[in-house]
Amino acid sequence: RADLAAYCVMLGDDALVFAQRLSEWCSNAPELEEDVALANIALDLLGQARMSLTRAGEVDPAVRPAAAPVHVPDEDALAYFRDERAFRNVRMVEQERGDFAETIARLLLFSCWRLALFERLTTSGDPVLAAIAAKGLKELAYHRDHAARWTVRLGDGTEFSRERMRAGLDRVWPFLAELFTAHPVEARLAEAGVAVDPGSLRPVVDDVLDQVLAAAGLDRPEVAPLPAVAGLAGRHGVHTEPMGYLLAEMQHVARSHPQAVW
Amino acid sequence: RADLAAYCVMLGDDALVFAQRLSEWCSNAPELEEDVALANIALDLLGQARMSLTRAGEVDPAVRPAAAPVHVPDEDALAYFRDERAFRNVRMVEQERGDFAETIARLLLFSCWRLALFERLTTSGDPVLAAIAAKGLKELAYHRDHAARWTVRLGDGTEFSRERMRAGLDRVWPFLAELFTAHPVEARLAEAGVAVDPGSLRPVVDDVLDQVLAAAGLDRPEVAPLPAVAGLAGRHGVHTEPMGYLLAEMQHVARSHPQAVW
Amino acid sequence: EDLERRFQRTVDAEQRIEPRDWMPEAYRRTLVRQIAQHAHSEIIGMQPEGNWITRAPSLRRKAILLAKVQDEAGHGLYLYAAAETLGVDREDLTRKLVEGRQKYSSIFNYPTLTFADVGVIGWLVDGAAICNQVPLCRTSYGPYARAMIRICKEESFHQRQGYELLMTMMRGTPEQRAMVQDAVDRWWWPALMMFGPPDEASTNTERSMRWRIKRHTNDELRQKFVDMTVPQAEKLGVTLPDPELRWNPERGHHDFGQPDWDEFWRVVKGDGPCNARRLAHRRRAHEEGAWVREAAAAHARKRAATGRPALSVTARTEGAA
Amino acid sequence: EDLERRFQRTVDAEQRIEPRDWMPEAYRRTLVRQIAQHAHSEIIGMQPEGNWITRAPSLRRKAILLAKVQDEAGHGLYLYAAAETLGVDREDLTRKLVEGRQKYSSIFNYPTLTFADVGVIGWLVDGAAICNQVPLCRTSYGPYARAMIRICKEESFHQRQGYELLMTMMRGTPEQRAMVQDAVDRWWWPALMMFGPPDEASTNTERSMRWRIKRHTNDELRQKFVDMTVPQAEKLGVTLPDPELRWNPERGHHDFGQPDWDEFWRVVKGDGPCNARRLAHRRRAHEEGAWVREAAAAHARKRAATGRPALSVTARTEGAA
Repeated sequence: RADLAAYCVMLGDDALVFAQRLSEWCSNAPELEEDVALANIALDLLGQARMSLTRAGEVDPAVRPAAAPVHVPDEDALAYFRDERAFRNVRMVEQERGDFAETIARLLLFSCWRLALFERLTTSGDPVLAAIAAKGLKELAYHRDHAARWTVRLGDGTEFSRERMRAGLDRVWPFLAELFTAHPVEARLAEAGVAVDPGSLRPVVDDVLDQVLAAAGLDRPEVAPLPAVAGLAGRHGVHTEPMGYLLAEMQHVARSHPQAVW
Repeated sequence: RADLAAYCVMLGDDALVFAQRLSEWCSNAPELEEDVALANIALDLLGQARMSLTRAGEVDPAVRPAAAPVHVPDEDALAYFRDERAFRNVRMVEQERGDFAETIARLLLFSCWRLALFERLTTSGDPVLAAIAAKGLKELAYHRDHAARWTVRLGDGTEFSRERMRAGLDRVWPFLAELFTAHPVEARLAEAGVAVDPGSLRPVVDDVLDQVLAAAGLDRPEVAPLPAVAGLAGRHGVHTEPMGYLLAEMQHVARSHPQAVW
Repeated sequence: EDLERRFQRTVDAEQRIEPRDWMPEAYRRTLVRQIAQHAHSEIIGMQPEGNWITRAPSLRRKAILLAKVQDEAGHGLYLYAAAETLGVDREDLTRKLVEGRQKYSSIFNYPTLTFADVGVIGWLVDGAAICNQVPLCRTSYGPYARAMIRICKEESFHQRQGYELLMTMMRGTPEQRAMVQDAVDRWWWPALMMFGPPDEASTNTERSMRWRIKRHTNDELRQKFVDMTVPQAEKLGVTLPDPELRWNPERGHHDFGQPDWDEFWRVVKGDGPCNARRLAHRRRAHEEGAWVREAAAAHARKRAATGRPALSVTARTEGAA
Repeated sequence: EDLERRFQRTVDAEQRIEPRDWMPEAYRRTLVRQIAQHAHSEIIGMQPEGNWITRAPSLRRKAILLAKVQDEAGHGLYLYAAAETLGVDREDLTRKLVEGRQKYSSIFNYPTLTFADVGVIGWLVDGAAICNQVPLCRTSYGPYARAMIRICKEESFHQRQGYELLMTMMRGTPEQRAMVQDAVDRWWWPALMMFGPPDEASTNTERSMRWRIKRHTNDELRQKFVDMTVPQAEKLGVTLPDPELRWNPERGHHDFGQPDWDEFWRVVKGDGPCNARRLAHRRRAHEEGAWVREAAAAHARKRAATGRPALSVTARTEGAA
């Protein structure tokens, strides 16, 4: 049960942290339609995060951080009262938002991967996880489609946009390998038919990415994966430096008024 | 005594918040000498802030925010456990750092004003305030000199730098009028010979600014002062939107571990 | 002349003017100005509330706030579309906005200082907007009226959510209650200003009413808002910061004080606490997005020229692995 | 030939080589590389600690940290000045750094994840640096040796402050103690790597020792660091994450495990967790500052041409009002 709770936290943190970054676009997007679309995607992910974190708390109350006041629901206890080292998201989602092309590149990689993951999770041995995954499929298909279309538009738009798109892919690609690296918890739960071994998703994701890049007339970036720190990365709570600033902003009000109700 | 404490908080917050913004330059300055210089200035202001906030706590223990754990010294209780609405700094110092020219413009206006203020405060009826002011004189003279020299270099450097310097002054100038607007606490304490009526500093500051601008070959910007909100501005704790983000970053670790000792 | 009479007859009969109908040039211009200003207000209005999305103190509130700000972008889209039926285009209106040549509601030139501001904006600002907008659902110009119907429905939802946030906060800590009262103190007068200057200073009211663009005077709407808000404030447990506010049994309405109209005019003229910030933000977003819009247009042209279909990635994913 | 012998005699006699003295080209090149790398390390080293200045949880710690990072900029300045006595210039060295053509210490390619990292960097990283640097105070090249004397003095001050921060944190909450242990776990092995590869893999050691640039082998220095650090860790109450670490009474030294040398070489070659981030940061700062440096140079030329004195604002201020 501790494993399942930890796994729910991983899935929840990926969505929560990426939703936080995407919501930074609100009122900053290149056109109003895109303000709406990015907010929508952020909302979908936020919803997925809330369900996963709530599930984590249900499965194993010990995941609640000691610092969280008792009246705070599990999802908020986990989101607002954990320190950076206890967050389990992959490092890709915590990076500064960058320009629009970089955001699209990140969304493309992330949603291809998460969609492939959720397709497999619909048959998870944990019925709640399976339900969360089933509900997320349509959302993630839309995210992937949105990112893919923009990748093509920017890749096959102007000279300038092509350059930006290429640079955006270059910046995001080093974080791809981590998505396919199994944490021991994932490995154990995959064995038990509850989680998915992320390594097994690589061919599917690669195939979709190749299709999109081909349509956009872009090459697969040749950049090295971002190394872990002595083998430890996001899933172990070893993050990159932008993460701390993200959490400071996200948690400040909640931490400043721990007894408050919102 | 409540007035004196409030006044010390005002002086302390001006220095604290500006030091926080200036320290953002660390490792980002245009040359190493400037990394050293801006860090030095930030350190001077941080020192002034610590003395003023400590003095505030001495004079009237009621200024300590209720949220601060008892073991935290007054200076940290005030810096880390107050909400935005309780900060009393002028709005000039909380603005995003902007480019180098904008920072120099802000430093020029702020240090001209604060130096003029501290010169008068050396004869304050509060001996501690007078001592803080006396100690600060040399520091502030250096800050002003540094800013003035850069204003001249940028104003009389390249066409590009001249434009940036002009734009920087335009962005900072709207915040100048607030420096000369007396809060009731300042007015009462000035009456009592403890504080300075900031309105009386205007001619001195104007004179110095005119000298510097003349040497830089720049005109005084013609921009309207930034209005208060129904008469309330920084000295009343009515700030601008960048302030909340500054505090989130500054206070997050301290607020996350209220019982910790550092 | 004849056209003009027929137009006025249609309007008087409470029928809608549609885009293909003849309309007086001044009617068209008034509508363009009003709808554009309304659309701009939705877009600029994203900023003060958007300021709290990343810092919202619970995930539920974060989702509500993000959805609300997203709705505002959506409202902007409906309204720009309505304006476009009058022969202007969005790009042009946006340019006029970022160059400061068209206005938006002055309320958004005040800063949001605490999370309570999010609730108070929902309660008071959306509340005032609804008072202004409900009659617009029956305004004489069809596309505008239809846009307003959708918008009003969502706005009252937002208003309820704002009020509910404040209710929750008032049941919280003393600090939270103080936060709510402080936000009410700062937003009350600007909310009253949202109905525009007093009737005797309002120049266009009469003609707009004849054209059924407007149906109530500024002061009528302001009175309605005050009467509606006072009991809500009581239920909430906050004090509205107006010493002159009291029930007048003879009038059957509340008497209340006047906002600072000098401040109102200053803010309208561009001299408010956040005018410069709001416009600079919008301008920056617009300029930073230019290359993206150009790329999308260039790609659309290429696709049209070659007859290529849009990308569809359905392929092996579902079946694979 | 003769020159070379005289040079070696000077060095052997423990006398200093000065900039105007003859020196072998390889000696000059080795020194330039080493001093530049050292200078770059100070400058890049500002980033991992600078990362915590705005978030330091007490004003005292904020001041200490800001002063420390400032000192690092100062060290960079001394060292670039020492390198310049060898006929290179700072601008050129900086270009080589931002283009990735010269190295800096690999330790700075690890992220700082909590405030405890600030303390551990002071204790372990500055501690290791001092072991490396103390012998350099007697290095054969005069300007380098003199720079190192100043630097070492400040570094040991920093090390004491780092250790003191950790001591304070260990007296704090359980979370703080866990934070310290976690930071030690992450920094221990990278700190051991700071002494460079094992002696058998170190190519230049022998010649550098003959020239008295270096005075101890990497492994000697590493041993010294371990022996010095173990009792400090005990006093602090943390565990060093090396199961092989134990006192060997026969050798009179601690035995200890080997760091992951594959990781070491990967990070040296640019493939560490923060290499890209650190270089991008430095490059951005350098590029964003270009217009300022140009302006300063342009102004200096103008002033030189017209003979104008520098600005002095002393005038009416003091006397006035």
